[in-house]
Amino acid sequence: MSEKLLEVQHLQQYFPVKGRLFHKTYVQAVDDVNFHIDKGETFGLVGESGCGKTTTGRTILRLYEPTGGKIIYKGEDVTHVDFAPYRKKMQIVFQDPYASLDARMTVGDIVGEPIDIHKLAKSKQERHDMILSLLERVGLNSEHANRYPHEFSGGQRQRIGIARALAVNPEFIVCDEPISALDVSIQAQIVNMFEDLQQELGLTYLFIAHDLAIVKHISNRIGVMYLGKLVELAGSSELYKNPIHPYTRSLLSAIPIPDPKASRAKKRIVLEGDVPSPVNPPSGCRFRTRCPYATERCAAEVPEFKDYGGGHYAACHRIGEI
Amino acid sequence: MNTEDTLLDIEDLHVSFFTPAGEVKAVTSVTYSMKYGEVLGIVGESGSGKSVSAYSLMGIIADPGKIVGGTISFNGHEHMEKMTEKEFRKIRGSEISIIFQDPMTSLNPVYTIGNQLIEMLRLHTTKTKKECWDRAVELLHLVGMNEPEKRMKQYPHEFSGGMRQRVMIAMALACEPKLLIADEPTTALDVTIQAQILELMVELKKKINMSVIIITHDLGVVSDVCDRIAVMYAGKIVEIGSTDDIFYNPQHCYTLGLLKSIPKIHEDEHERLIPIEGTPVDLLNPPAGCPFASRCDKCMKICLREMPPYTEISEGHVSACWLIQKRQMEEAKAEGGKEA
Amino acid sequence: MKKNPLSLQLDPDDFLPASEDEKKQLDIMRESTTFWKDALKRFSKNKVAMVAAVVILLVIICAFVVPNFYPYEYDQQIRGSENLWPMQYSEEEQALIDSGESVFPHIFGTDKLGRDLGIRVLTGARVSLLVGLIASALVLLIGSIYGSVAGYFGGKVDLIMMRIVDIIYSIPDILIIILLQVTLKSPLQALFDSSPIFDGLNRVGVGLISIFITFSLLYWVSMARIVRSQVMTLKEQEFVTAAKALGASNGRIIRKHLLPNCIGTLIVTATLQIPSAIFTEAFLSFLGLGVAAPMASLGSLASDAISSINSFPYRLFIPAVAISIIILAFNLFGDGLRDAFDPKLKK
Amino acid sequence: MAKYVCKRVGYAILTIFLISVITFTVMNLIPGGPFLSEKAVTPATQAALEAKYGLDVPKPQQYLNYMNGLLHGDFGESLKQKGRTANDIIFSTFPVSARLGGISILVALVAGVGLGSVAAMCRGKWGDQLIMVVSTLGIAVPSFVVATALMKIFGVELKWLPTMGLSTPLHYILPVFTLAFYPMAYITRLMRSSMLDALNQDYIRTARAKGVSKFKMLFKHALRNAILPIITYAGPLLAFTLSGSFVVEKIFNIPGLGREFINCITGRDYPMVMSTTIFLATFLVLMNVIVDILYKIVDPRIKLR
Amino acid sequence: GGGGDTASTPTDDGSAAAPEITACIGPEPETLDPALNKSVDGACYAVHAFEGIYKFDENGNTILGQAEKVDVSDDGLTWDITLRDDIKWSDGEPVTVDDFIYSWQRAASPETASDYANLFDVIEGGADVYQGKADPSTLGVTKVDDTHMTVQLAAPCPYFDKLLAFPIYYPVRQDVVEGNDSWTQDPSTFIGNGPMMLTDWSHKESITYVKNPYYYDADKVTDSTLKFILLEDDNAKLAAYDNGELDYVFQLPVDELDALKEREDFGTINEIGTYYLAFQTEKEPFNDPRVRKALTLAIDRNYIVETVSKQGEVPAAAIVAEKVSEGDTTFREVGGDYFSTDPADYEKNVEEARQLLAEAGYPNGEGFPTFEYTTNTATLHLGVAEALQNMWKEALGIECKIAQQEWNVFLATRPAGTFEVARDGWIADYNDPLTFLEIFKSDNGNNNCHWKNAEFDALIDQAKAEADSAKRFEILHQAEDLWAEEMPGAPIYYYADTYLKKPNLEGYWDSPLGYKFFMYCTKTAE
Ligand SMILES: Nc1ncnc2c1ncn2[C@@H]1O[C@H](COP(=O)(O)OP(=O)(O)OP(=O)(O)O)[C@@H](O)[C@H]1O
Ligand SMILES: Nc1ncnc2c1ncn2[C@@H]1O[C@H](COP(=O)(O)OP(=O)(O)OP(=O)(O)O)[C@@H](O)[C@H]1O
Ligand SMILES: [Mg+2]
Ligand SMILES: [Mg+2]
Repeated sequence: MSEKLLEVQHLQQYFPVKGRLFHKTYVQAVDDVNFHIDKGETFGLVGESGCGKTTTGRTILRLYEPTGGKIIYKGEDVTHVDFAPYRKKMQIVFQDPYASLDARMTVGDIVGEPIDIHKLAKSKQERHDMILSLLERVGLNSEHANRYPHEFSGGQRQRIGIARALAVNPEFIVCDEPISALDVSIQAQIVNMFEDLQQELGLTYLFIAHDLAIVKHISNRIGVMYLGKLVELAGSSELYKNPIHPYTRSLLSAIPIPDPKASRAKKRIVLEGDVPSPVNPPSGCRFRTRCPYATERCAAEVPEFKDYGGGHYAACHRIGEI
Repeated sequence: MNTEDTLLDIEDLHVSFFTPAGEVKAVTSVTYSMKYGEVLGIVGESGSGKSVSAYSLMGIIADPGKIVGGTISFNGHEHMEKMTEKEFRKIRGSEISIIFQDPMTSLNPVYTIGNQLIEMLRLHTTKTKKECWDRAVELLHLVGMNEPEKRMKQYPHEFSGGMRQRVMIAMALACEPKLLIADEPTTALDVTIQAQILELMVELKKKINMSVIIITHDLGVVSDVCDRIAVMYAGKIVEIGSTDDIFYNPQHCYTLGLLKSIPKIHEDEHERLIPIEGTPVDLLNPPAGCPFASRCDKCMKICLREMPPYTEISEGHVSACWLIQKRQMEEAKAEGGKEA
Repeated sequence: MKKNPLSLQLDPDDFLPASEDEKKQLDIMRESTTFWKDALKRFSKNKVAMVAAVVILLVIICAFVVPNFYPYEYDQQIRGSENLWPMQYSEEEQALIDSGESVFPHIFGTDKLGRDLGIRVLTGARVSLLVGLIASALVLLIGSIYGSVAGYFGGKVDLIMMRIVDIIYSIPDILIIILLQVTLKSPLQALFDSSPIFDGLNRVGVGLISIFITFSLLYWVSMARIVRSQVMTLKEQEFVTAAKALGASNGRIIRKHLLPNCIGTLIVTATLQIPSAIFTEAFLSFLGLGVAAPMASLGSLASDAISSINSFPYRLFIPAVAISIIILAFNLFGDGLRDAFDPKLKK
Repeated sequence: MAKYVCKRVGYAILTIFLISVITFTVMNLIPGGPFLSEKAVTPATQAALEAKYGLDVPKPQQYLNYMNGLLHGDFGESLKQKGRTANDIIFSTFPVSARLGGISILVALVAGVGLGSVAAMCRGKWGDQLIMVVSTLGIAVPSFVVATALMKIFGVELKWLPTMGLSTPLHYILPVFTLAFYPMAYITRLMRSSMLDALNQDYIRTARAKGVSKFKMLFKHALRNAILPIITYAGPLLAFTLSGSFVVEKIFNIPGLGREFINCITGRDYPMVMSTTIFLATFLVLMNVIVDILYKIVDPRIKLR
Repeated sequence: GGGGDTASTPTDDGSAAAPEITACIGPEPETLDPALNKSVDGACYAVHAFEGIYKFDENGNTILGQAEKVDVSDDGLTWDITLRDDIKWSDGEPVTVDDFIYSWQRAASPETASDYANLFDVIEGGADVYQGKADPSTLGVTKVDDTHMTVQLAAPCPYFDKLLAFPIYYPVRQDVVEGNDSWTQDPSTFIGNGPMMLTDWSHKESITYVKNPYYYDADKVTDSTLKFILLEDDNAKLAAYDNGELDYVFQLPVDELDALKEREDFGTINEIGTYYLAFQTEKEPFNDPRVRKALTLAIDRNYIVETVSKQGEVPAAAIVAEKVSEGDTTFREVGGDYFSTDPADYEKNVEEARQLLAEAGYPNGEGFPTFEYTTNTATLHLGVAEALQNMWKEALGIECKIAQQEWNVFLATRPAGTFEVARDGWIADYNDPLTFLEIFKSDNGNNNCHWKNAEFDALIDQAKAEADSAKRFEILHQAEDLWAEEMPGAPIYYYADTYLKKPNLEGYWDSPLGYKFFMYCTKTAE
């Protein structure tokens, strides 16, 4: 196996929320998450909205100060060090391309901002050239540099966001639902671009999405999160073919298939109820309140996240039984 | 067309937005009709006029927008396009209801769920406050909300997205409308909740026998709930037909491209996706020809110049693409050649 | 659905594949405009705002250029011409006119000391404009920096900074103004006289400078509050997180991202600040902090004229109208700017 | 909530303490004194007066004495209005100002919110433009001009309305109008812009789709969402207006706190300066707390922190 | 009323029939306590509610008030006073000599801290008392019996009768005053011996008086309720008057005067007071009498009076005001002007001024430093300042800047001497030249010019000790001559004030000290 680029150990991110009188409570956005990403691979992270995917991604980039656990980058513990130098190596692409671009800056300035911050260009001319080559790389042209984000379509905006992330020559990019806000007809363009860039530049991705189909397509390995915890982790086709956690199963079954016959034939596992609040998650296994197979043990004990062979991890008490 | 079981008939509808920058032709020449109890899916990319065409049925097009041509008749109301606001108000909510795309923002954040549900009931029924309350609780129960009594007193922000969308559905169903428009009812929700909502809608539709228009750009969503599907591109319906027609016999290049660009989750080997290249057209200056021409890999010279005519491929399956013409021409030629 | 009968006049050539170039031609984006050009274009389409801009230009010309060519001086007391109504001539002047000489009319009449009100309104407008604009600019500057720092950092910093705002808000401003009036003037004068560096400031006048100092000390607080609340919502936005992810410093984020995004609010609040600056100046002059008599401002002309409203209503009316025009113009101009700068209003 | 209120009150007390210290310092720094008049007082009289009012002790001691009295509910004795205590003056003038100010704010709020909403509703039409011009005028014309002009027109020329005092409801009309004009104009502008925002929201579309009438849409659905900036503005405004306006009280001869406040400063009536300042500061801080709580009531999403 | 009304008290009877009289003579007074009063309007309220040994008649002369008889010894040092026997307080208690003695001792005592306590220095021991050097009981007043007392003066004082008509010499009631600082606040403790009595004091709104039924001359006193409206704003006053809400209004907006002068209901009060400029005589270049004189002569007083102040003031060419009497004539009549204020002579004055300035070393104003003219912020004073600024510039070629100061700052500035030229003025406390001249004594607290002249001081002391009236006036004239020689201040005009009075209000009069008398007014239906 190739070398580990990034590893998170027992990552924990609690956000304080004010509770009742003199009583501090926390949103347990990410709790005890463990995984690693190899150099050059794409690691997919899926899960329902609010399960902590974004938080995981941002905590890795130290946009939130982790409340527990370790982030190890290239063997170095970067959990508490000055992160400034790592900003050149680790970058992020955001979910909503419009919101993440400052509406009052030109595309040139947006892409040029990291160059200015890290003083990567020695002259104005060099900066200009760098910006143009970046725009070209993501399929935009030089004429676009003087425009403002609102003049672009969604797909183009996402390209701008990617160009900005590439400006610092990063090794690792967190893609936080980079295609969710895009039109179906454009999604494929962007996904292809991510793949092309990875090949050209040898990038490593943490690819976050809730659309399993896309994640499966792009990722080497996939982690499934539920309510702040990683519940299953496996190679992408392994996960699709052989999901062992009940949540993963229902997730997979819920994907709408654009094929009337197949979808008519398919049996959906429709989960009951809604995701519980991360402020006071259920005891034991967090999924038990919606799990059709939950037992008393699930309420009492937190299931261990362990390897069920071939790097297929899962956290469930009833694997094998169901 | 059989008028008796026709619920809705839209003929050559044009809607424009008169913005400072110019006229945005959001909907051009849309024609379709619906039967009682039918589920119609409208798919198409963002900005293609799906919502606007549906909103015009309710007279709720946002401000600079106007219906500039065509006729709409619905459930015995002729010429809806000429209705006054007051007349429309009676129909809205009672005969046509709508569920909006974003459940997060579509509920008024400062009023309780109960308040908003009851308001709907009081507007269109003569029930007393108490009766309305009971009915509202019943509705919440119907859409699968637990502890509906308690929920009535809560505010939207205390609900998750799926719950809010269910409230929206309850509100839309409150007066048992003839037609329910669901404008991207699941786009903002994640897959498991989406599955719940779709299941719920199909179930309820059967229960009270209403017609539904589902607007989405997700082909997966329409594939299992719709009877018929209309594909829109740049303000026009480029193809319309039964679900099977669209999925198994697509005629328009855009429909084709759409179907192709979706990753095949079943397939094992890693295949490169086939995107539709290019960017959507600008409705401020729509091209003279087929709006999809610039992105179409089978684009022909005529496509750039002239809008293709609608051609019926089979019963109820109509499409507008020059390729059909070309094929028919070639077929005719071949036949002619044979004859000759 | 209607279907078109297949037309038989179709040319097979039309069905040849189109070349890439032909396709590209359709793909032209709208003409390239920059943000500023675009804003300017939108602004120029806004008729009301354009009229306001022209009015402002005229007012500026009237206030800064016309007085140089005006036949009267603002402090010129013409004996015998006291208390003339607009366009009225005194007996002496009438005699001169009768004898064939030309006398420049007192367009707005004269005041009790025989000073031409026309030129006084013009020079008054100059003072008021200077005060209105510079004081608003100072308030804008200080308020927005203070407010954005408090709003951005939040927590303890915010708490302390906002308590300071509360204090400034609550301490009676007259007390501070009196204190400033007695402490500021002579040291400032001494400072300005001490070195030629301050020549420019000296020309503006100690009075005006002390007004600006007063504004910088006292009147920025509401601006700070507004900016703070705006920044508090802005800082949660994704593009700020994006800048952080790029490693941008806090200062850079405030400068490059937060403040430019408040521009609409800033413009509107600043234009609303202009009238209050103009009137506060009159109030400050009354307390002895401000332009020294016989120089006047529109505010002080108006408040002085109150005492003669029965006999000489035009003395109140004229400066009040002048103020209203200026303020109306600036507000409409500001509204126009706000709309023009708001990319979301583009469609 | 209780914790929140405790915390706010704690900071309020601290703020007020600082305000009192600064006011005391500045007040003593500025030239002039309570016993100065155009006719010089003899040193003996000066000394006697100072002794009488406790001004003969060192300044810090004076401050402590004053604060000590304050803690016992004693605001001190006026140096200028012989034989009256600050308590007496404040509590006899404040209700007058508060009543007048309260009515004015009410008028300003109702008119401003109404006009602003209507303007937003017919954005770009002539109604909107008319309202905007009137409201800009409201901002452009200072209250002393409004007051004098009103008095001249309705009092002297037409003789329709009385011009001094507040003895009958009729007496309220001119001062209320004067006081309400500026805030009304300001609220109109604020309301219009926040109403425009609110009217663009999705839930308004939902309301329309329900078949809600225009009136209900505007005043039930949009208003409550659009009112927050107005509440923010109205908090300090309420504090300032209820505590009286010098100009209006002087012109219409109303025995309110606003006049006292200015007069005690120009007269260097030290205990009165301290008392009115502390009173107003408390009032202001209180208003801000109330505003924050109102926020929560109007918009249930807001969490008090 | 009919025959059956006999049971009702005179006040009830009166107020029911007579229309209310409303007048505005000033804003809220600081106090109604006659001993503490320091303003003219306050004195007006006092003359209605109290009465001293003497009072003023319509002609401004002093006549006996509470006293029946006053005998002055030949040396002018002993005043023998016999009170009337029908004088009562407004609650019906008799007024006694004890009341007077108590009141004077109280007023003179530093404890009371009256601003005018120095008016007691004419009485023997008075100076020591108000300076806190002696007990109030040492004041030279002795009770002979209940209606009879003698006053021992420190020096002859020909104007003592005028002092006795001054509010600080009015009696107050020991039982309500002592230990009760707020006795003036409540009509039930505000007990006076004057023609009227207080029924209501609504702060900042109005002070209401009705006839005091126990007043010895009550028959003549008006039956109307007298309501003093406490208005502050000039325009509001005028509006209220024109609106019919006031019958009398004092002090009118200066800028409206041109129009108001034409009206029939317009009146002027020429007061004993002088508006002058104080030169800071310790500062360059104002330490030079020639400069001071030059600046004084360059002022066109007629212009100021006619176009700026407009109230009917008289241009002043000396410090002692025009109306100060000297026996049967006036002090001014005898002393004459020190320069001409005839408009025709202005050019001549200017010529002289230029010469003086040249002599002082500033020919054509060259080299004369730009100086500051300090004034408080008020329309009138600013107008005067602007006119002066222009005159000095045009006539003498010297520049001055106008510095406006907040009132209280200004009050502190002048005695501190931190100015160059400041506006100043003096209204007589009593009708005698001394009241004007005394302020220029070196050690006087009101010597805002900071002018020190031993010769002048000596003359004033001499005049104070002089018993012979003729000689005394001569000394005072000498003192004024000396003053004019040195010109520490520049007289501008003698004060006048204006009022409007409804024609149907009859029986009103005022005195040159500015006192306004309404107690004998009647208001007829219009
Ligand atoms: N700054 C924050 N303060 C408090 N709570 C937060 C914060 N950021 C996120 N959370 C909470 O943490 C939980 C996880 O949020 P997160 O954004 O990571 O979810 P997600 O999986 O990315 O969801 P989505 O698919 O909607 O993007 C949520 O309940 C959210 O409300
Ligand atoms: N208020 C408006 N003013 C101007 N143009 C508008 C307005 N609303 C919609 N449009 C334009 O009308 C066109 C059709 O919009 P519509 O909302 O129907 O698209 P849609 O197909 O529903 O897209 P989506 O999938 O994003 O909801 C778009 O090009 C849009 O720009
Ligand atoms: Mg997320
Ligand atoms: Mg839509």
